[in-house]
Parts: sequence; structure tokens; C-alpha cells
Amino acid sequence: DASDGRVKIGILNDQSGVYADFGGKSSYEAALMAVEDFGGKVLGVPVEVVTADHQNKPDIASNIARQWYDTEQVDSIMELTTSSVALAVQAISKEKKKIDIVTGAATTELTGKQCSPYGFHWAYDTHSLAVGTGGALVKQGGDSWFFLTADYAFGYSLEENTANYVKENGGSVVGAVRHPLATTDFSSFLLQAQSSGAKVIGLANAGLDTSNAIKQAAEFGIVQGGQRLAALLFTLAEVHGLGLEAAQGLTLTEGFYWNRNEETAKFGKRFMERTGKMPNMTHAGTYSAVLQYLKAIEKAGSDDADAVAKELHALPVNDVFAQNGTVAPNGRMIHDMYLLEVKKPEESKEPWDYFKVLATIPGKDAFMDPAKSGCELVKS
Amino acid sequence: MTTIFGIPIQAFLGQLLIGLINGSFYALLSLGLAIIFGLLRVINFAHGAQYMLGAFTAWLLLSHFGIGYWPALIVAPLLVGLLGAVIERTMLRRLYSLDPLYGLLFTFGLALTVEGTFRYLYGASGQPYATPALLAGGTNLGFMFLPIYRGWVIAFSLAVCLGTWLVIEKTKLGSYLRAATENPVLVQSFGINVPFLLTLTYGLGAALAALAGVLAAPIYQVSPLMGSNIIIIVFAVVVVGGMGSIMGAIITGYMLGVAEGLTKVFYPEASNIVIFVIMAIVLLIRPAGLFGRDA
Amino acid sequence: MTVTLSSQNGAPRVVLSARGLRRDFGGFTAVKDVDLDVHHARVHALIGPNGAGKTTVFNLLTKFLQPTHGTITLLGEDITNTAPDKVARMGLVRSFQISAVFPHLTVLDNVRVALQRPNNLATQFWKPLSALEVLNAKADQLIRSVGLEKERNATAADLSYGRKRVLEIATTLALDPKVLLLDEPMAGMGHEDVGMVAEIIREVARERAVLMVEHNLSVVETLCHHVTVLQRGEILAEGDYAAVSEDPRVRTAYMGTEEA
Amino acid sequence: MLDMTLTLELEKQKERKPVVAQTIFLGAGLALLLLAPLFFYPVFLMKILCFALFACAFNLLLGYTGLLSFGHAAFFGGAAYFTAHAVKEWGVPPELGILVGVVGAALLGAVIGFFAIRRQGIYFAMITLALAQMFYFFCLQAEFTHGEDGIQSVPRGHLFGFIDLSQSTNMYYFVLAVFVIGIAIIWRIINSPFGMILKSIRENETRAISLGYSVRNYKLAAFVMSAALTGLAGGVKALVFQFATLTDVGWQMSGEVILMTLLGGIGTLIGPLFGAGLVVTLQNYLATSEFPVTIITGLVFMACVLLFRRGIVGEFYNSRLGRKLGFEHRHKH
Amino acid sequence: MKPLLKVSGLNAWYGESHILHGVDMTVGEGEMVTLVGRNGVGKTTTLRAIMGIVRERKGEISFAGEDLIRVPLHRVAHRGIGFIPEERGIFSTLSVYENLLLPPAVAKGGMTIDEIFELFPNLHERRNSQGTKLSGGEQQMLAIARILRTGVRMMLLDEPTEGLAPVIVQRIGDVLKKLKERGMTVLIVEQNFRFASKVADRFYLMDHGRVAGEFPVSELSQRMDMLHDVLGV
Ligand SMILES: Nc1ncnc2c1ncn2[C@@H]1O[C@H](COP(=O)(O)OP(=O)(O)OP(=O)(O)O)[C@@H](O)[C@H]1O
Ligand SMILES: Nc1ncnc2c1ncn2[C@@H]1O[C@H](COP(=O)(O)OP(=O)(O)OP(=O)(O)O)[C@@H](O)[C@H]1O
Ligand SMILES: [Mg+2]
Ligand SMILES: [Mg+2]
Repeated sequence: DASDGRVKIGILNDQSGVYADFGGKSSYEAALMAVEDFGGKVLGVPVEVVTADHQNKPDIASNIARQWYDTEQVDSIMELTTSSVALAVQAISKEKKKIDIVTGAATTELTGKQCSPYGFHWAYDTHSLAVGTGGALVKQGGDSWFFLTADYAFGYSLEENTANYVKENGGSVVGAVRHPLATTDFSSFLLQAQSSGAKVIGLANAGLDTSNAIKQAAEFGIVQGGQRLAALLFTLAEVHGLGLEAAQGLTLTEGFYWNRNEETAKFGKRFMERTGKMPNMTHAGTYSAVLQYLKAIEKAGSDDADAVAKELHALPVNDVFAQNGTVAPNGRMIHDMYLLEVKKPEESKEPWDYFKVLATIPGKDAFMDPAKSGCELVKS
Repeated sequence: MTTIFGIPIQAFLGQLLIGLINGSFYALLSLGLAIIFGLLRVINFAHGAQYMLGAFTAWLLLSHFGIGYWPALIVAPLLVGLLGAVIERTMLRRLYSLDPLYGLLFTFGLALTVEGTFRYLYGASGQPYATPALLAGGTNLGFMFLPIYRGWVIAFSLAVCLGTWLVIEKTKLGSYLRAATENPVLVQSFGINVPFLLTLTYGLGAALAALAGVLAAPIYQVSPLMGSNIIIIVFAVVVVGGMGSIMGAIITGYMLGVAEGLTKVFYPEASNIVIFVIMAIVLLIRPAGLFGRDA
Repeated sequence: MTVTLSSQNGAPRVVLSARGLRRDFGGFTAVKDVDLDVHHARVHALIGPNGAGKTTVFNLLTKFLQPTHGTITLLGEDITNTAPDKVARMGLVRSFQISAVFPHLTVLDNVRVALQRPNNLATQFWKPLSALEVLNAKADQLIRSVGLEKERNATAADLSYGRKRVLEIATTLALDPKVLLLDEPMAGMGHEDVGMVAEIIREVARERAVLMVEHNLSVVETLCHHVTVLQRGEILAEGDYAAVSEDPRVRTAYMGTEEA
Repeated sequence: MLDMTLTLELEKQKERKPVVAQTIFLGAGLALLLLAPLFFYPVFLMKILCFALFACAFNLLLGYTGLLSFGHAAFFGGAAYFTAHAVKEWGVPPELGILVGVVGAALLGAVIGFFAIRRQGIYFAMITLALAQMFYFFCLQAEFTHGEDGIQSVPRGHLFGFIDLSQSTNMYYFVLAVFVIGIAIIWRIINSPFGMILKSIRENETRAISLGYSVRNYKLAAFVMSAALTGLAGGVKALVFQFATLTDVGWQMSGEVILMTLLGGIGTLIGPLFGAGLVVTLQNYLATSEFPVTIITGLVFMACVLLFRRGIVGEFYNSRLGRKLGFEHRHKH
Repeated sequence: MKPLLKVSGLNAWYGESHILHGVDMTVGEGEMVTLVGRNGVGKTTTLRAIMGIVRERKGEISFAGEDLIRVPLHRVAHRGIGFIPEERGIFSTLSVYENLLLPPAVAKGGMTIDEIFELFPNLHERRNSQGTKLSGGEQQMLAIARILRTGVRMMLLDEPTEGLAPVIVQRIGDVLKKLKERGMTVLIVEQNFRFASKVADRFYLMDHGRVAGEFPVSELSQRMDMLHDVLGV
């Protein structure tokens, strides 16, 4: 049974910085919804959710994490936007033997070299984004690529992963240009991409960089000129910020789209009522992570981390976010991803109706083979 | 095909032009920064925030009141300038008698507050702002596809820069302003209303930043962070140009825009730091900056 | 009064000399082909109308400005391309036209700062401040010699203008310079201080070379062995005071028609 | 040249009587720090100590030479990377790892300082900012920093081979010792013949040159010392948190340390300790509150500059009680 | 003679330090009055308080019948008073010419630029250089010249001859005499007696923030002993 008379979940993410839209306060709402949907109690004790803003600073995040674990009886921490934060908190959780479920960070390190028996990676990762957009687009004829890559590790790994899938599927990479982080003007790079004649321009960057690149691509008539833009990490929240006018025709991959079926739409509308916006894969992922965590506790009959981790590895995931999802030994939750295209303004029938689903990427294709992940837990 | 440094001359020309466009923003922003610094001895760290405010005001005007680009080009700088004037009147003014570092620290705090507030209210990912219909589309220059709006940015910013420079350097008002920064009390004893002049100056500087913001709105995402990204580069531009030199700020703005543009072709990884590298070299050779007078 | 003097003989010989000194500011030539010899144990006055280039000559000699042309020799060594702090370390020390003290240090500390370097106590960041107390005796001696003992522990900023000038002279003397350059040392001083400073300069010059700029002609007359008159950057006349003051060109250019 | 509340209280104190009271204060402070882990969360305390040392080292430059560096994050974050890399990749013991951080920061300080000291005042601030920004981009791209992931899971190791630092009490007393040593070094530098020359350079640079001091060398020396001590703080921080990331090299960090110093009292020896304590507590508190941190930080900044420029400790020194205790802080005009 | 400036019971402070303790003086229209006293007795402060640059002051200052205490600093000049500060106040960011043109004319009848350049040929020669690049003496000339243009009725001069070559001192004396013929009123703070005796009608002796004595120029030689005691001349 629950050790201290309650189960406490911490949602730790960026609530005031660059990733505030990506998850932020709304993720806390998502977690609350999951608790309510579960019934508010597990094993007869109340479930509490606390939240904090780590400001994208790993030291603040780890401070909070330690304090939560040590003095506030928090049982698990979720969301964890930004790789540096996620890795730092996962290390602490491992040391303290507590569960962490990452839905907000992309790095495959979490389930690779730095994996933890108590750490789980839920919504997406760089690998699945690469496979989704890279692999699937080639099949649709986008067989020559030019990359606009943010000049740091995240950008490289997105580019590298994607390029591999492009090549594996018979496509080719005709060029790439590395742009510095926080570039405001992409016109030079876009000009190079334009003159390369590639069919697809892959944007291996994130946040404002991606938005600006897309906006300026529209200005220089790139999509009208017949080239396709593929944003490798881009979600509903950012599309909303950019507007359909500039974003139309863009291809991207997400683990969730609210308007995909009736069930997702129902969830989306509920979420919308509480937060004023539709959920993206981070929000839905956090919902799913909380729900699954509670299911695991109930199944284990205890909130002891070892027991819960065992159940989390064993239980299939079936909820609004994932169907028949499974958790690999390295902590990776494997589920389907969706290749999406942004609608033209005239195609959008209602607010937030932004995507056409181009393809569903089966989980086993989307995520890395655990055996190849470099996680020591897999072999044992 | 003719090539220059191994790239086709056409691509080269295109990049040159693009550099000039970016330079327009650098020039406009460093102009305002140089004016405020030159006349108030305040390093206006809030300049980026005021640039962002300009863009946001344009966006708010459009989305809440249906006021379009052209009126916004006047109204937004006016509003931001007014806000600047109020801040100068009520707070900044008290710091003039102190070491200029306090001005820097105060405006730093101001920038944090303003950016934080907008991030809190509107999120960080940015808002769209459409190109005005009149300037939509582009022309094919032969060597590149030039969006008409970008051409407009170059022309308009050049006109604004020159106009401002003329006012400051060649009019009586300008000489009052310059004198007032050195010894406000004495200038006041000559019969000139210095406090009002200083308020006007800060307002003008803020308005110039806001103007750059409105110009930027259709090109970049209107986002609370747009200013903090660019401000540090603009600082470097002003240092290279020679702080306090208004013409220096303008010319260096365009020059470094072009230098950065060309770096993006030859060695894109370095394009973020090329301006800082130039700055280091300039400081070694001419510590006062390219156009600065020795202290 | 007692100022510690280095033990050199008192014979006049050239210690600082400039040949063909020239300085342009843009198109304007502030100093033109000036030859100057400053002698040991002599007080040498540099006078001339405002804007003649006197302060500029000082700046050139002390290397605060780089000459456009010409050479400067200090104690037989060419210092034309030497840095100003190095020049000071070689024994050429100046005062400024606008008083230069360390305003928020006490009088004692002002003098001690000047004494630190010659006594090798400037770079020790591991020693306590009390290490500087060995300098007190010498500092007090200097303070007494300029009549500042009452103000010993006062902050320099609180001193009146004239007292600041006196303090500046004390710090200059602390370096035991071989050549002193004084830019209008009496300007803005009360009448009583003028006499005292003149006395100090006379005393100091027994064993050192002094080059000073001064508009107070009675001081120049009584104190200086040799006068150089500068006009528009060029030497107009040279000689002792009597000779120079008789020169009609000097009278029209500088002194005026009547006894000023 | 600086119109700040920069004063050198300690050298003044010597001639005043209430040394006893001050010794009691000092002793009480130390006792509090020794007992603190009984009442507060150790990691939180260690964080405060690291930042306090950082702020004190920064203050060595600002408060005592009048140079406002807007790039000190480069030394702090840089040292964190160097230490973390040395400890994790080369497997050196923690004390050696910290030394690597200190030396690295000092070298970096020498390079940045070489350029920056050519100018004064705000020019100096801007140049340090720009150069530190260059270093930031370098860290972003360099292989060994692992980009935005940072260097994670840095082992704390065994101090001198036998004190297990993974124990949080051991670690705390180690950090406290480093802090006290760091402060002692700073105190010694300020109150030394060298410190005296620094002061005089701040007061009147031209005069210092004419007295034969090679001002540039002195400034550079002060800059490097400040960088090295900042590196000490950064290196220790990397061990405390067991990672080094980009946050510590960003310019926001440089802004934060200025805030801490300003809040505590520029030119006071222990002011930055209070400033750091306050800022860290505030950040921790606001992390779980409704209100965004940046807004509060910005407002605190503005309020500080407008209303109490002397900072907490400076204001205390200037208060009646402070004056009685002989802490009087002369205010300049 | 009709009084133009009348100061009575003027007190002034710098922060906590009380500098002027009830200064009384009158300057008649067209009169030239010199204020003498030791270093630091408050001469400069008196001028600055009249001008309104020192704001912490009490007492009466009436100029042409109007009380100046309530007039904001930037309006005082427009009443017809020009101030030339001790430290000259030349602007480094302005050229010599711009410095000269800076103070707005407050009334008709000021000197023209040509007249000024005739008076100070140095300034003409250096008119395009940066203000503070002038030599000390040239800066003093510029400071005086600047006010002559504006057409003020009264000038407050703080040690105008400090650091000037004797010829220039003479020339300034001539200028002042010429101005006096035109009806200019002047209040000068001056250390140089020889100069003052040539231009002044009357002397005020200041001590400890008060006026300690007053005498016309004709009595100067008789008073020399007393001055010697007070000033150490
Ligand atoms: N840095 C500079 N740039 C341009 N001109 C200068 C500079 N310094 C001095 N001058 C000019 O050089 C001339 C000589 O100036 P200097 O200060 O040497 O005169 P001075 O003989 O000391 O006069 P004074 O007795 O008035 O102090 C002046 O006309 C001055 O305007
Ligand atoms: N800004 C100031 N703050 C505080 N005290 C000041 C200030 N200016 C002057 N004082 C003090 O006021 C007193 C009078 O100064 P003032 O300048 O009026 O003297 P003065 O008679 O003009 O002397 P001098 O002949 O040296 O110019 C002096 O004791 C001086 O130290
Ligand atoms: Mg001179
Ligand atoms: Mg005076």
C-alpha cells in the first residue's frame, strides 16, 4: 500500500521560458485530468499533483527534484522539458530510487547510455521524429533532402537520424547547412536550400528557430516553388502560433493529434475547456503517463518504486494517447506516431483544425530497437 | 558561370542583398541605442524589449482593433515612445547623477520585467503577423527572388536613419541634446528646458526601436524573445561603431549585416560570432571603435 | 624643511632633452619643431599664451601623447617610444593642470600609494595592509614638508583646492623623481600657499631638474633660472627672465603692454 | 571614477574601536553556517554558498576596481565544464578537478581580460558581455560540453582519496571550507598593498599612470584573480550538482550575479553572500508559485537600483546600528 | 543708481552643510561689482545660488523687481542673467562654433559672431575643433564669448582670469569696460586684484558665508591693509 498515506506526483517543466507553450502550465492540467479520470484515489489514498517551473535551468530543476523527493514525499516526477533537465532529474531519480517519466524532452540518451530502471520516456524522441518525417516522406516521393540544422547536438542528432532514414528508404541528401542557435534571419540559408533543388527541406531545429524559418520560407515562395518543408520537431502549439497562412503545407510528426478520431476529439475538447487550447503530444503524453503510473500502482498494490517500475514495464498502454503501447526494458514507451501535414487555411473547418494525417508510423518502426540503444538494462 | 570565392556570383549578390536587409535592422536598432547612449549616457538594455514591444503593439493593434500595418507604423512607435518617456520621467531620470552602470542595470531589470510579462501573457512561441497586401509578393532580380517587403525595409530604414542623423547632428536641437548630456545643469542655466529634452530623447530612442519592431513583425515571429536575441549583437555593433557616434552606429550596422550575411555562405557555423570576432579585432586596433572619438 | 635628496652633485647638466618635437592634431599643429633642454638643478619655466602648446609639450615629454616627429631623451636614454608608466619609473614625473589626487583616499594613503612602487610594495596581494606601515615615516616626512600634517588623516576630496595641489606635489616628490614637470602648480592657490609652494620648488630643484608651466609672472621671475617662451607651438624666445621679458615680441604676444 | 557605494570598510575599521562587536558578528556568522545543515536542506545551502563565492569574486572586480563585467558567467560556467570534464572523463580526484576549473577560468580570464581592459566603464561591460557570448557559442558547439544535454552524472568522488563526497554532509562541509578559504583570499587581496593600488587606479587612473604604475597589468591581474575565484565557485558547483550545463555560461547568469552583488551591497565583503542567499531562495520559491520568475527578478533589479543602491549589507552598514558597530560606509558623491 | 539685483538674507546648503549664512548685497543697473574672499568662503556658491543652480536656498533674490527663488532654473536665463562657471563648462561633444551658438539668445543687443571672433582670434582659428580640445585659456575665452552673444543684462562671472595669459587678461578687462559702456551689469568673483581694480566699481568682501564688508574702488588702496589681513594678499 501507499507508504505515507498519499501518492504525490510532481510535474516539473518550463512554465515561463521558451518551452512554456510546448507543455507548461497546461501539462499540469493534463495531469489533474488524468487523476480525476482515475478517480482521484489509488489504493484508497488520495493522489496529489504538485508542479514547479524549472526555468530551463538544470540546477534549479535538480534542486526542486531533490527537495521534492527528500522533504515533500513526492513519489514520481513527470514531463521534464529540455534534455539537460531531463537527464539531470533522471540521474537524481535513479539515485533516490524514484520513478520519472519524461514526456517533454527529445534526447534518446534517456533510454540509451543514461537509462535508468526507474526512468521512462513516454511521448516522443529524436529517433521517432526522424523516422516519422524522414522515412515516411521519402515513401511519398520526397527523395532528395536539404537540411537546415541548428548548430548544436540536438540539431545534429535530428539531422543524422533523419538522413539515415532518408537514405535507408532510397532517398538522398543533397546538402545541409548548419545555422547558429537563435538565428533570426534564415533567408541566406533558405536561398541556399532553394538553389539546391532538393525536394524536401528538413528543418532540424526547434522552437522559434523553426517558426522563423517556416515564416521566411513562405516569404521567399519556397513552398509555392514546389519544395516541401519538413519540420522535425514541431507541434500543434507552434503551428497555432505561426498561423496556417505561413505554416500550410508543412510536414511534421507528432505522437498525438486531437482531431484524429472521436475519442481524441473528446479529450481535446475537455482539455480546451480547461486550458483554452488544444493539447499537443506533450500534454496528451503527460496525461497518459500519469494515468499509466496510477494504473501501475494499483496493479502493484503499492507505491514502492521497484514494484511500480516492474508493473510499468509489464502493463500495456491503452488510453487516448497510445493504443497497445508497450514499454521496452530501457524505459522507452513504444507507440504509434503520426505523420501530419498542415492544412491550407481554406481547408481548416474549425479552430485548431490544423492537420491532415498523412500516415501512421507503427511504434516498432518509430522507435529505436532497444537492443541497439546502448542501455545496459537491455542485455541483462 | 562566373564565381567569386568559389560561389556563383549570383548567389553572392543575393547574399549581399540579404546582409543589407539584416543590416537595416542592426542600423535602426543601434541608431536608437547610440542616441540614448550618446545623449543620456545610458546603455539601454531595454532596447530589445522596446523593439519587441513595437512588434507586439502592431500585432495587438491588428488582432484587437483591426488596425493594420500602415497606421501601426506610426501608432506603435508613438505608443512605445510615450511609454519610454513615462519611464524616463518617473524612474530613469533619478539615475543620471550616478555612475552610468546604474542605468545599465536598471534597464536590464526593465527588459526582464517587460519580456517576462509578455511571455506570461502571450507565451513564448510567437504570433503571426501578415505582410501588408501592398508589399506582398516578390520580384525576380535575376540573381535572386527578392520579396518586395524586404526591399521596402532597406529603403525605409535608410531614410529613417539618415533623417534622424540629420536632426541630431545638424540642428540646434541636436546640439542642445549633446550638450545636455555633458552638463545638464549648465545647459539648463542657459535657459534650455533640459529635463524635457532628455525625456524626449529617451522617447525617441524607444520609438526608433519600436519602429524596427513593426518593420520586423511581418518577417519574424512576433515573440517576447525576439528582442533579447538581437540586443547583444546590436551592442556589439555599437561598440564596433564607436559608442556615442551616431553615424558610426548606422554605417557599422549595415556593414556588419553584410559581413554576417557573407559569413553565412562561407562558414555558417561562425555567423553568430563573426560580429564578436570583428569586435575583438577592432578593439585591438582602434579601442574607441571605428568611428568613435577618443575619450 | 627636509626633503630627502638623492646624492648627486648639483652641477647643471642636461637630463631631459627634446629635439624637433612636433605634434599634429588632425590638420592642426599644436607643437612645431621644439628643441628643449632641461638641466639638473635648475628651474626651467615654460610660458606662453593660452593654447601655445605648453600642456601638449608636457604630454609629449611624459609620453601621454605620442609625438608626430622628434626625439626625446631622458638621462641619456631615448624614450621616444616608451610607455608613460615606464617613463615615470625612469624618473620623469609630472603634475596635472587640473589637480590629480586620489579623492577617496586619505592624505597619508595618497602619499603612500606613490611610495609603494619605489619601495617594491605594490604587487604583493598576499601581504596584509599593515605591511605598508613601514612607509609611514617617509610619508609623514613628505606630508610635513608640504605643511599637510593637520590634514594627514583627512580624505583628499575634503581638502580645499589649494591643499589638493600641495598634496599633489607631495605625492610627486614621493617618487624621488629626477625630473619634475609641473603644470601650473600655483593656479587657483590662495596667496599663502603660493609662497610655500614656491619655496618647496626651490628646495627641490637643488638636486633635481624642474620644468614648470606658470602664468604667475612674479613666481616665474623669482623662481626660474631659465625661461622658454612658446607661441603657436614654436619657441619664440629663450633666456633668463630679464632678457625674455624685455623682448618686445614676448611682450605683445604674452605679457601685454603694461605690467600685468 | 565610480560613484558607487564602493568602500573599503575593513581598512577603515582598523582605526575604530568596536572590533569586538565585529568579531562577534563574524563568529556568529560562521557558527550559523556550521550549524545550518541541521535546519536547512544541504543542497540548497551549498547552492547558496557557491553563488555567494561567485558573487564575492565578481565583487572583487566591481567593488574594488570599479570594473563591471557582464561576462562572468563564462568563468563560472566554463570552470564548471572543465571540472566536470576532468572528473568524469579523466577520472581525476575532486580537488584536482576543481584546480583544473580554476586554472581554466584564469586562462579564460586572461584572454577576455586582455581585450576588455582596453576600455573602461560601460564599454568594458559591453566587451565582456560580447566575449562571454562568444564563449557561450563555443560551449554550445564544442564536443566535450555535450551541447544542450550538458555533462551529466559527474561523480563527486573522494576528497584526498578518503572523504566520501557523495555524503551530503561531507560535501556541505567541503563546500563551506572552500567558501571560507575563497572569502579569506578575497579579503587578503583587498586589504593588501596590491589592493591599495587597485583602489587608487579606480580613483584616478591617469594619476596612477603618472606615478609609474602600469595600470593595464594591474587591471588584468585583478581580472584574472576574479576569474580564477569565480572558477573556484563554478568548479565546486559542478561537483555539488554533478553536472555542468549551458545555463551557467549564458549571459543571464552574468546578470544574475550582478543582481546578487547589487542586492547584497557592492563593495562590501559579505554583501554578496546575502544577495546570493536571497536570489537563490527567491528562485526556489517562485519555481513553485504562480508568478513568473523573470518578472520578479526584473522588478527586484529595478527596485534595487532606484531605492536601495547600497544593498542590504551596505544599508545596514549605513544605518545607525551599523555605524555604532563601526561598519560605517562612506557614501560618495 | 537703480538696483538690478538685490539679494537679502540668502542662505544656501549642499546637502547637510550650510554654506551661506545670510548674504546681503545689491548690484545697481550698469554697475560692475567684485566679490572677493579666501578660498572656500562661498563666493562660487553665492553665484550659483543666485542663478538657481544650488536649489537648496532660502532668502530673497530679486532681479529687476521679480523674485527669482520660485523661477525654475531654465527660466532664469530668460530673465536676462548669464552665468560663466568656474570650471568653464565647455562641451566636448560640440565644436567650438557649436559651443558658441549653444545658449539661446534671450534678448536683442548681444554681440555678433564677427565681433566675438574679432575679440578672440584664437576661437576663430579653432572654431571647428572639439570644444574641450582647446587649451585651458582658450576654454575660458570661449566660456565668456558664449554669454556675450545672448544679450543678457547681467553676467555672473566666476574667476574669469584664472589660468589666462596676461595679454588675455588685459583684453578681457577691455571687453568688460566696453560692455559697461553699453550698460551691462556684472558681478565678478575674482582673486586677481590688479584686474579687479581696473574694472570694478565696488567690492564686496566675503567671509564665512556672509558679506563682511563693502567699499568703492576708490577706497581700495586705503583698504589694502585690511584685505591683507583677511586674504593674506
Ligand atoms: N587632443 C587634442 N586634439 C586637438 N587639439 C588639441 C588637443 N590638445 C590640445 N589641442 C590644441 O593644441 C593647442 C595647444 O594646447 P595646450 O593645452 O598645449 O595649450 P597650453 O599652452 O597649455 O595653454 P593654457 O595655458 O591655456 O593651458 C590648443 O590650441 C589646443 O586647442
Ligand atoms: N558640491 C558641493 N558639495 C558640498 N560642499 C561643497 C560643494 N561645493 C562647494 N562646497 C563647499 O562649500 C564651501 C564654499 O565653496 P565655494 O565654492 O562657494 O567657495 P569659493 O569661495 O568659491 O572658493 P574658491 O575661491 O576656492 O573658488 C567650501 O567649503 C566647499 O568645500
Ligand atoms: Mg595648459
Ligand atoms: Mg569658487
